[in-house]
Amino acid sequence: MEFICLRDQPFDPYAELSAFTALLDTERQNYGAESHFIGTMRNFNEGDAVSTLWLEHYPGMTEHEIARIVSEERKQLNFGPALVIHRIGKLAPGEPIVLIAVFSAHRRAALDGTQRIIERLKHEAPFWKKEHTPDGERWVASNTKG
Amino acid sequence: MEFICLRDQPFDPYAELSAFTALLDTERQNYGAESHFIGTMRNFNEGDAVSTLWLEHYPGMTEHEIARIVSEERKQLNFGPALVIHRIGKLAPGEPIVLIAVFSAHRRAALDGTQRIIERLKHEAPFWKKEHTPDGERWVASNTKG
Amino acid sequence: MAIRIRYFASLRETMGRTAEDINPEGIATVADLWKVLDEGRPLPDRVLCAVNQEHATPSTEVHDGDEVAFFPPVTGG
Amino acid sequence: MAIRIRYFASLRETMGRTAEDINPEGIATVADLWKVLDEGRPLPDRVLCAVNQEHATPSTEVHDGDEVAFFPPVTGG
Repeated sequence: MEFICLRDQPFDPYAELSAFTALLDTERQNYGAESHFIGTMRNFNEGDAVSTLWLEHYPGMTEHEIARIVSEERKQLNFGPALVIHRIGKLAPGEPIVLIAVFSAHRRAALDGTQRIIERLKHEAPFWKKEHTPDGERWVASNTKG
Repeated sequence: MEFICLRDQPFDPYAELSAFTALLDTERQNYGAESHFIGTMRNFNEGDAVSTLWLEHYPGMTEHEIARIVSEERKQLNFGPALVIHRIGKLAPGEPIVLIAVFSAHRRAALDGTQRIIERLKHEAPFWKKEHTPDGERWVASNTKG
Repeated sequence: MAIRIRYFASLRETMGRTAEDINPEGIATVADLWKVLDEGRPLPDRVLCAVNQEHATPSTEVHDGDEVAFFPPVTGG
Repeated sequence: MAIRIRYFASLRETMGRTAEDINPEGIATVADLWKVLDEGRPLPDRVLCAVNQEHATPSTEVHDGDEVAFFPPVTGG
Protein backbone atom coordinates (compact mmCIF):
# COMPACT_ATOMS: atom_id res chain seq x y z
CA MET A 1 0.00 0.00 0.00
CA GLU A 2 1.08 3.47 -0.78
CA PHE A 3 -0.32 6.91 -0.17
CA ILE A 4 1.11 10.02 -1.84
CA CYS A 5 -0.47 13.40 -1.56
CA LEU A 6 0.10 17.15 -1.82
CA ARG A 7 -1.52 19.47 0.72
CA ASP A 8 -2.19 23.19 0.41
CA GLN A 9 -3.01 23.50 4.12
CA PRO A 10 -0.94 22.78 7.28
CA PHE A 11 -1.01 19.15 8.45
CA ASP A 12 -0.19 17.36 11.69
CA PRO A 13 2.39 14.69 10.81
CA TYR A 14 1.72 12.62 13.93
CA ALA A 15 -2.02 12.53 13.25
CA GLU A 16 -1.29 11.52 9.64
CA LEU A 17 0.98 8.68 10.81
CA SER A 18 -1.62 7.55 13.28
CA ALA A 19 -4.36 7.57 10.60
CA PHE A 20 -2.12 5.72 8.12
CA THR A 21 -1.28 2.92 10.56
CA ALA A 22 -4.96 2.66 11.47
CA LEU A 23 -5.61 2.00 7.76
CA LEU A 24 -2.97 -0.75 7.77
CA ASP A 25 -4.95 -2.40 10.57
CA THR A 26 -3.77 -5.95 11.39
CA GLU A 27 -1.46 -5.89 8.33
CA ARG A 28 0.79 -3.70 10.46
CA GLN A 29 1.83 -6.75 12.50
CA ASN A 30 3.79 -7.94 9.45
CA TYR A 31 6.03 -4.88 9.70
CA GLY A 32 8.35 -4.84 12.68
CA ALA A 33 10.08 -1.68 11.51
CA GLU A 34 8.84 1.76 10.64
CA SER A 35 10.94 4.78 9.78
CA HIS A 36 9.87 8.42 9.29
CA PHE A 37 11.34 11.67 8.12
CA ILE A 38 9.73 15.07 8.69
CA GLY A 39 11.07 18.24 7.11
CA THR A 40 9.84 21.38 8.84
CA MET A 41 10.09 25.03 7.79
CA ARG A 42 12.82 26.74 9.81
CA ASN A 43 12.74 30.41 10.74
CA PHE A 44 16.20 30.96 9.20
CA ASN A 45 18.16 29.93 6.09
CA GLU A 46 21.69 30.84 5.04
CA GLY A 47 21.95 33.31 7.92
CA ASP A 48 18.72 35.21 7.26
CA ALA A 49 15.39 35.22 9.07
CA VAL A 50 12.65 33.70 6.90
CA SER A 51 9.06 34.70 7.65
CA THR A 52 7.18 32.97 4.84
CA LEU A 53 7.91 30.20 2.38
CA TRP A 54 6.13 29.73 -0.96
CA LEU A 55 6.20 26.25 -2.45
CA GLU A 56 5.54 26.07 -6.18
CA HIS A 57 5.11 22.71 -7.95
CA TYR A 58 4.31 21.18 -11.34
CA PRO A 59 0.79 19.74 -10.94
CA GLY A 60 0.66 16.19 -12.25
CA MET A 61 4.39 15.72 -12.74
CA THR A 62 5.14 16.22 -9.04
CA GLU A 63 2.81 13.44 -7.87
CA HIS A 64 4.00 11.23 -10.72
CA GLU A 65 7.68 11.75 -9.82
CA ILE A 66 7.13 10.94 -6.14
CA ALA A 67 5.21 7.78 -7.07
CA ARG A 68 8.02 6.76 -9.42
CA ILE A 69 10.67 7.28 -6.71
CA VAL A 70 8.71 5.26 -4.15
CA SER A 71 8.02 2.45 -6.59
CA GLU A 72 11.66 2.24 -7.78
CA GLU A 73 12.98 2.20 -4.21
CA ARG A 74 10.41 -0.38 -3.13
CA LYS A 75 11.56 -2.67 -5.95
CA GLN A 76 15.19 -2.17 -4.87
CA LEU A 77 14.80 -2.40 -1.09
CA ASN A 78 11.70 -4.55 -0.82
CA PHE A 79 9.82 -2.54 1.81
CA GLY A 80 6.07 -2.58 2.49
CA PRO A 81 3.61 0.32 2.81
CA ALA A 82 4.86 3.88 2.29
CA LEU A 83 3.39 7.31 2.91
CA VAL A 84 4.55 10.64 1.43
CA ILE A 85 2.80 13.95 2.17
CA HIS A 86 4.25 17.21 0.82
CA ARG A 87 3.05 20.78 1.33
CA ILE A 88 2.47 23.25 -1.46
CA GLY A 89 1.50 26.94 -1.26
CA LYS A 90 2.29 29.40 1.51
CA LEU A 91 3.98 28.15 4.72
CA ALA A 92 4.86 29.75 8.08
CA PRO A 93 7.91 28.77 10.21
CA GLY A 94 7.36 25.56 12.18
CA GLU A 95 4.97 24.08 9.63
CA PRO A 96 5.82 20.62 8.27
CA ILE A 97 6.92 20.60 4.61
CA VAL A 98 7.25 16.89 4.03
CA LEU A 99 6.45 13.65 5.81
CA ILE A 100 7.81 10.29 4.67
CA ALA A 101 7.03 6.97 6.34
CA VAL A 102 8.22 3.52 5.29
CA PHE A 103 7.19 0.19 6.85
CA SER A 104 9.07 -3.09 6.50
CA ALA A 105 9.63 -6.47 8.18
CA HIS A 106 13.20 -5.58 9.24
CA ARG A 107 14.80 -2.23 10.04
CA ARG A 108 17.27 -1.94 7.16
CA ALA A 109 14.65 -1.55 4.39
CA ALA A 110 12.59 0.99 6.38
CA LEU A 111 15.60 3.14 7.35
CA ASP A 112 17.24 3.01 3.91
CA GLY A 113 13.91 3.54 2.14
CA THR A 114 13.16 6.71 4.12
CA GLN A 115 16.65 8.06 3.52
CA ARG A 116 16.62 7.35 -0.22
CA ILE A 117 13.10 8.69 -0.76
CA ILE A 118 13.86 12.04 0.92
CA GLU A 119 17.20 12.31 -0.93
CA ARG A 120 15.67 11.60 -4.33
CA LEU A 121 12.58 13.72 -3.67
CA LYS A 122 14.84 16.69 -2.94
CA HIS A 123 16.69 16.27 -6.24
CA GLU A 124 14.02 14.90 -8.58
CA ALA A 125 10.52 16.03 -7.58
CA PRO A 126 9.52 19.35 -9.20
CA PHE A 127 9.08 21.70 -6.23
CA TRP A 128 10.56 25.18 -5.90
CA LYS A 129 10.90 27.26 -2.73
CA LYS A 130 10.69 31.04 -2.54
CA GLU A 131 11.63 32.63 0.79
CA HIS A 132 10.48 35.94 2.22
CA THR A 133 13.31 37.52 4.25
CA PRO A 134 13.73 41.04 5.72
CA ASP A 135 15.60 41.91 2.46
CA GLY A 136 12.73 40.76 0.26
CA GLU A 137 11.84 37.65 -1.70
CA ARG A 138 14.32 35.13 -3.12
CA TRP A 139 14.17 31.75 -4.82
CA VAL A 140 16.15 29.04 -3.02
CA ALA A 141 18.93 28.24 -5.49
CA SER A 142 19.49 24.56 -4.70
CA ASN A 143 19.10 21.90 -2.06
CA THR A 144 21.98 21.04 0.27
CA LYS A 145 23.72 17.67 0.03
CA GLY A 146 22.39 16.71 3.45
CA MET B 1 17.19 18.24 25.33
CA GLU B 2 16.92 14.56 25.73
CA PHE B 3 14.30 12.20 27.07
CA ILE B 4 15.01 8.52 27.71
CA CYS B 5 12.55 6.22 29.37
CA LEU B 6 11.49 2.62 29.88
CA ARG B 7 7.80 1.73 29.91
CA ASP B 8 6.13 -1.33 31.35
CA GLN B 9 2.82 -0.54 29.63
CA PRO B 10 1.87 -0.13 25.93
CA PHE B 11 2.47 3.36 24.51
CA ASP B 12 1.24 5.27 21.46
CA PRO B 13 4.38 6.39 19.58
CA TYR B 14 2.57 9.14 17.65
CA ALA B 15 1.13 10.63 20.82
CA GLU B 16 4.62 10.49 22.40
CA LEU B 17 6.14 12.31 19.41
CA SER B 18 3.40 14.89 19.53
CA ALA B 19 3.93 15.48 23.26
CA PHE B 20 7.71 15.69 22.85
CA THR B 21 7.53 18.31 20.09
CA ALA B 22 5.01 20.26 22.17
CA LEU B 23 7.68 20.36 24.91
CA LEU B 24 10.21 21.70 22.39
CA ASP B 25 7.78 24.56 21.74
CA THR B 26 9.28 27.37 19.62
CA GLU B 27 12.74 25.74 19.87
CA ARG B 28 11.43 23.30 17.28
CA GLN B 29 11.75 25.96 14.59
CA ASN B 30 15.53 25.61 14.87
CA TYR B 31 15.27 22.02 13.66
CA GLY B 32 14.28 21.63 10.03
CA ALA B 33 14.73 17.86 10.14
CA GLU B 34 13.29 15.15 12.31
CA SER B 35 13.78 11.42 11.92
CA HIS B 36 12.07 8.54 13.75
CA PHE B 37 12.34 4.81 14.07
CA ILE B 38 9.68 2.58 15.59
CA GLY B 39 10.23 -1.11 16.24
CA THR B 40 7.00 -3.05 16.68
CA MET B 41 6.39 -6.58 17.89
CA ARG B 42 5.63 -8.83 14.93
CA ASN B 43 3.37 -11.87 15.12
CA PHE B 44 6.11 -14.11 13.67
CA ASN B 45 9.87 -14.63 14.02
CA GLU B 46 12.13 -17.13 12.26
CA GLY B 47 9.11 -18.83 10.71
CA ASP B 48 7.11 -19.31 13.89
CA ALA B 49 4.01 -17.57 15.21
CA VAL B 50 4.80 -15.52 18.32
CA SER B 51 1.93 -14.77 20.69
CA THR B 52 3.75 -13.01 23.54
CA LEU B 53 7.10 -11.35 24.02
CA TRP B 54 8.82 -10.89 27.37
CA LEU B 55 11.42 -8.12 27.59
CA GLU B 56 13.90 -8.43 30.43
CA HIS B 57 16.38 -5.65 31.21
CA TYR B 58 19.10 -4.64 33.68
CA PRO B 59 17.56 -1.82 35.73
CA GLY B 60 19.93 1.12 35.96
CA MET B 61 22.46 -0.11 33.42
CA THR B 62 19.91 -0.12 30.59
CA GLU B 63 18.96 3.56 31.01
CA HIS B 64 22.63 4.43 31.51
CA GLU B 65 23.67 2.64 28.31
CA ILE B 66 20.99 4.34 26.19
CA ALA B 67 21.98 7.75 27.58
CA ARG B 68 25.63 7.01 26.79
CA ILE B 69 24.82 5.98 23.21
CA VAL B 70 22.72 9.12 22.61
CA SER B 71 25.32 11.41 24.11
CA GLU B 72 28.22 9.85 22.15
CA GLU B 73 26.29 10.05 18.87
CA ARG B 74 25.21 13.63 19.55
CA LYS B 75 28.86 14.63 20.05
CA GLN B 76 29.76 12.88 16.77
CA LEU B 77 26.86 14.00 14.59
CA ASN B 78 25.90 17.26 16.28
CA PHE B 79 22.14 16.78 16.40
CA GLY B 80 19.66 18.51 18.72
CA PRO B 81 16.93 17.02 20.93
CA ALA B 82 16.48 13.24 21.06
CA LEU B 83 13.83 10.91 22.43
CA VAL B 84 14.14 7.20 23.21
CA ILE B 85 11.30 5.14 24.67
CA HIS B 86 11.70 1.37 25.12
CA ARG B 87 9.22 -1.19 26.38
CA ILE B 88 9.95 -3.72 29.10
CA GLY B 89 7.76 -6.55 30.45
CA LYS B 90 5.09 -8.49 28.57
CA LEU B 91 4.13 -7.44 25.02
CA ALA B 92 1.46 -8.54 22.54
CA PRO B 93 1.87 -8.52 18.72
CA GLY B 94 1.47 -5.04 17.21
CA GLU B 95 2.72 -3.24 20.32
CA PRO B 96 5.61 -0.80 19.86
CA ILE B 97 8.89 -2.00 21.40
CA VAL B 98 11.06 1.05 20.78
CA LEU B 99 10.64 4.63 19.58
CA ILE B 100 13.62 6.80 18.62
CA ALA B 101 13.35 10.41 17.47
CA VAL B 102 16.20 12.76 16.56
CA PHE B 103 15.88 16.46 15.67
CA SER B 104 18.49 18.54 13.82
CA ALA B 105 18.95 21.62 11.65
CA HIS B 106 19.68 19.56 8.51
CA ARG B 107 18.54 16.11 7.47
CA ARG B 108 21.87 14.24 7.56
CA ALA B 109 22.36 14.42 11.36
CA ALA B 110 18.75 13.42 12.12
CA LEU B 111 18.74 10.46 9.69
CA ASP B 112 22.20 9.20 10.67
CA GLY B 113 21.51 9.77 14.38
CA THR B 114 18.34 7.66 14.29
CA GLN B 115 20.07 4.89 12.38
CA ARG B 116 23.12 4.78 14.65
CA ILE B 117 21.10 4.94 17.87
CA ILE B 118 18.87 1.99 16.90
CA GLU B 119 21.89 0.00 15.67
CA ARG B 120 23.89 0.57 18.84
CA LEU B 121 20.88 0.12 21.13
CA LYS B 122 20.30 -3.33 19.59
CA HIS B 123 23.90 -4.38 20.25
CA GLU B 124 24.80 -2.54 23.46
CA ALA B 125 21.74 -1.89 25.63
CA PRO B 126 21.03 -4.74 28.07
CA PHE B 127 17.61 -6.03 26.97
CA TRP B 128 16.72 -9.68 26.36
CA LYS B 129 13.68 -11.02 24.49
CA LYS B 130 11.86 -14.23 25.28
CA GLU B 131 9.22 -15.37 22.78
CA HIS B 132 6.18 -17.54 23.37
CA THR B 133 5.50 -19.73 20.32
CA PRO B 134 3.17 -22.72 19.76
CA ASP B 135 6.21 -24.93 20.64
CA GLY B 136 6.82 -23.16 23.95
CA GLU B 137 9.10 -20.42 25.22
CA ARG B 138 12.49 -19.51 23.78
CA TRP B 139 15.08 -16.79 24.29
CA VAL B 140 15.92 -14.84 21.14
CA ALA B 141 19.57 -15.79 20.50
CA SER B 142 20.80 -12.60 18.87
CA ASN B 143 19.74 -9.53 16.92
CA THR B 144 19.90 -9.52 13.13
CA LYS B 145 22.39 -7.29 11.32
CA GLY B 146 19.55 -5.20 9.90
CA MET C 1 3.79 20.87 -35.00
CA ALA C 2 1.90 22.05 -31.91
CA ILE C 3 3.82 22.22 -28.62
CA ARG C 4 2.61 23.31 -25.18
CA ILE C 5 5.37 25.12 -23.25
CA ARG C 6 5.40 25.62 -19.45
CA TYR C 7 7.76 27.62 -17.25
CA PHE C 8 8.21 27.33 -13.49
CA ALA C 9 9.62 29.28 -10.53
CA SER C 10 12.44 31.79 -11.25
CA LEU C 11 12.37 30.86 -14.94
CA ARG C 12 8.67 31.69 -15.13
CA GLU C 13 9.51 35.13 -13.73
CA THR C 14 12.50 35.61 -16.07
CA MET C 15 10.51 34.60 -19.13
CA GLY C 16 7.56 36.70 -17.99
CA ARG C 17 5.03 33.97 -18.77
CA THR C 18 3.63 30.75 -17.29
CA ALA C 19 2.82 28.86 -20.46
CA GLU C 20 2.51 29.28 -24.21
CA ASP C 21 1.34 27.26 -27.20
CA ILE C 22 3.64 27.38 -30.19
CA ASN C 23 3.85 25.75 -33.62
CA PRO C 24 7.58 25.55 -34.41
CA GLU C 25 8.94 24.25 -37.74
CA GLY C 26 12.12 22.23 -38.33
CA ILE C 27 12.96 21.36 -34.73
CA ALA C 28 13.82 17.89 -33.43
CA THR C 29 14.93 18.23 -29.79
CA VAL C 30 14.35 20.19 -26.58
CA ALA C 31 17.55 22.14 -27.29
CA ASP C 32 16.20 23.17 -30.73
CA LEU C 33 12.91 24.21 -29.15
CA TRP C 34 14.62 26.42 -26.54
CA LYS C 35 16.42 28.38 -29.29
CA VAL C 36 13.06 29.19 -30.83
CA LEU C 37 11.75 30.40 -27.46
CA ASP C 38 14.82 32.41 -26.41
CA GLU C 39 15.76 34.35 -29.56
CA GLY C 40 18.32 31.84 -30.78
CA ARG C 41 20.28 31.54 -27.53
CA PRO C 42 21.34 28.01 -26.44
CA LEU C 43 19.69 26.25 -23.48
CA PRO C 44 21.66 27.24 -20.32
CA ASP C 45 23.09 24.40 -18.18
CA ARG C 46 21.13 25.58 -15.18
CA VAL C 47 17.77 25.25 -16.96
CA LEU C 48 16.21 21.81 -16.58
CA CYS C 49 13.46 20.36 -18.76
CA ALA C 50 10.68 17.80 -18.85
CA VAL C 51 8.79 16.33 -21.78
CA ASN C 52 5.25 15.15 -21.10
CA GLN C 53 5.87 15.50 -17.36
CA GLU C 54 8.96 13.30 -17.28
CA HIS C 55 12.52 14.54 -16.75
CA ALA C 56 14.27 15.06 -20.09
CA THR C 57 17.62 16.26 -21.45
CA PRO C 58 18.46 18.83 -24.16
CA SER C 59 18.74 15.98 -26.68
CA THR C 60 15.31 14.50 -25.90
CA GLU C 61 13.13 14.52 -29.04
CA VAL C 62 9.91 16.51 -29.13
CA HIS C 63 6.85 15.56 -31.12
CA ASP C 64 3.55 17.07 -32.17
CA GLY C 65 1.25 17.45 -29.15
CA ASP C 66 4.03 17.27 -26.52
CA GLU C 67 4.05 19.30 -23.33
CA VAL C 68 7.57 20.66 -22.69
CA ALA C 69 8.47 22.34 -19.39
CA PHE C 70 11.52 24.42 -18.42
CA PHE C 71 12.54 25.11 -14.81
CA PRO C 72 15.47 25.80 -12.45
CA PRO C 73 16.98 23.10 -10.14
CA VAL C 74 14.31 21.70 -7.83
CA THR C 75 14.31 22.62 -4.12
CA GLY C 76 11.52 20.63 -2.45
CA GLY C 77 11.58 18.42 0.62
CA MET D 1 36.52 -8.95 49.13
CA ALA D 2 32.73 -8.58 48.78
CA ILE D 3 31.23 -8.88 45.29
CA ARG D 4 27.60 -8.66 44.22
CA ILE D 5 26.85 -11.01 41.30
CA ARG D 6 23.85 -10.68 38.97
CA TYR D 7 22.63 -12.99 36.20
CA PHE D 8 20.21 -12.14 33.39
CA ALA D 9 17.95 -13.87 30.84
CA SER D 10 18.93 -17.41 29.71
CA LEU D 11 22.02 -17.30 31.93
CA ARG D 12 19.86 -16.55 34.97
CA GLU D 13 17.82 -19.66 34.13
CA THR D 14 20.93 -21.81 33.52
CA MET D 15 22.58 -20.69 36.76
CA GLY D 16 19.30 -21.12 38.62
CA ARG D 17 19.67 -17.80 40.44
CA THR D 18 19.19 -14.06 39.89
CA ALA D 19 21.89 -12.69 42.16
CA GLU D 20 24.33 -13.71 44.87
CA ASP D 21 26.78 -12.02 47.25
CA ILE D 22 30.16 -13.69 47.46
CA ASN D 23 33.50 -13.04 49.18
CA PRO D 24 36.15 -14.56 46.88
CA GLU D 25 39.85 -14.65 47.75
CA GLY D 26 42.81 -14.31 45.37
CA ILE D 27 40.95 -13.14 42.27
CA ALA D 28 41.86 -10.16 40.11
CA THR D 29 39.60 -10.17 37.03
CA VAL D 30 36.11 -11.01 35.80
CA ALA D 31 37.51 -14.22 34.26
CA ASP D 32 38.92 -15.26 37.67
CA LEU D 33 35.58 -14.50 39.29
CA TRP D 34 33.63 -16.66 36.80
CA LYS D 35 35.80 -19.69 37.63
CA VAL D 36 34.83 -19.32 41.27
CA LEU D 37 31.15 -19.18 40.32
CA ASP D 38 31.14 -22.02 37.77
CA GLU D 39 33.16 -24.79 39.47
CA GLY D 40 36.48 -23.86 37.86
CA ARG D 41 35.22 -23.74 34.26
CA PRO D 42 36.45 -20.82 32.07
CA LEU D 43 34.11 -17.98 31.07
CA PRO D 44 32.41 -19.03 27.78
CA ASP D 45 32.76 -16.66 24.79
CA ARG D 46 29.00 -16.28 24.54
CA VAL D 47 28.69 -14.97 28.11
CA LEU D 48 29.02 -11.19 28.33
CA CYS D 49 29.78 -9.21 31.48
CA ALA D 50 29.43 -5.79 33.08
CA VAL D 51 31.23 -4.31 36.07
CA ASN D 52 29.34 -1.66 38.02
CA GLN D 53 26.74 -1.47 35.23
CA GLU D 54 29.24 -0.79 32.45
CA HIS D 55 30.21 -3.25 29.72
CA ALA D 56 33.39 -5.11 30.67
CA THR D 57 35.68 -7.85 29.29
CA PRO D 58 37.06 -11.02 30.91
CA SER D 59 40.26 -9.11 31.75
CA THR D 60 38.48 -6.23 33.50
CA GLU D 61 39.66 -5.98 37.13
CA VAL D 62 37.20 -6.43 39.97
CA HIS D 63 37.46 -4.72 43.34
CA ASP D 64 35.85 -4.93 46.75
CA GLY D 65 32.25 -3.69 46.60
CA ASP D 66 31.84 -4.13 42.83
CA GLU D 67 28.63 -5.31 41.16
CA VAL D 68 29.46 -7.83 38.43
CA ALA D 69 26.79 -9.02 35.98
CA PHE D 70 26.82 -11.93 33.50
CA PHE D 71 24.39 -12.24 30.58
CA PRO D 72 23.91 -13.58 27.02
CA PRO D 73 24.11 -11.36 23.90
CA VAL D 74 21.57 -8.55 24.13
CA THR D 75 18.44 -8.61 21.94
CA GLY D 76 16.57 -5.36 22.53
CA GLY D 77 15.23 -2.78 20.10
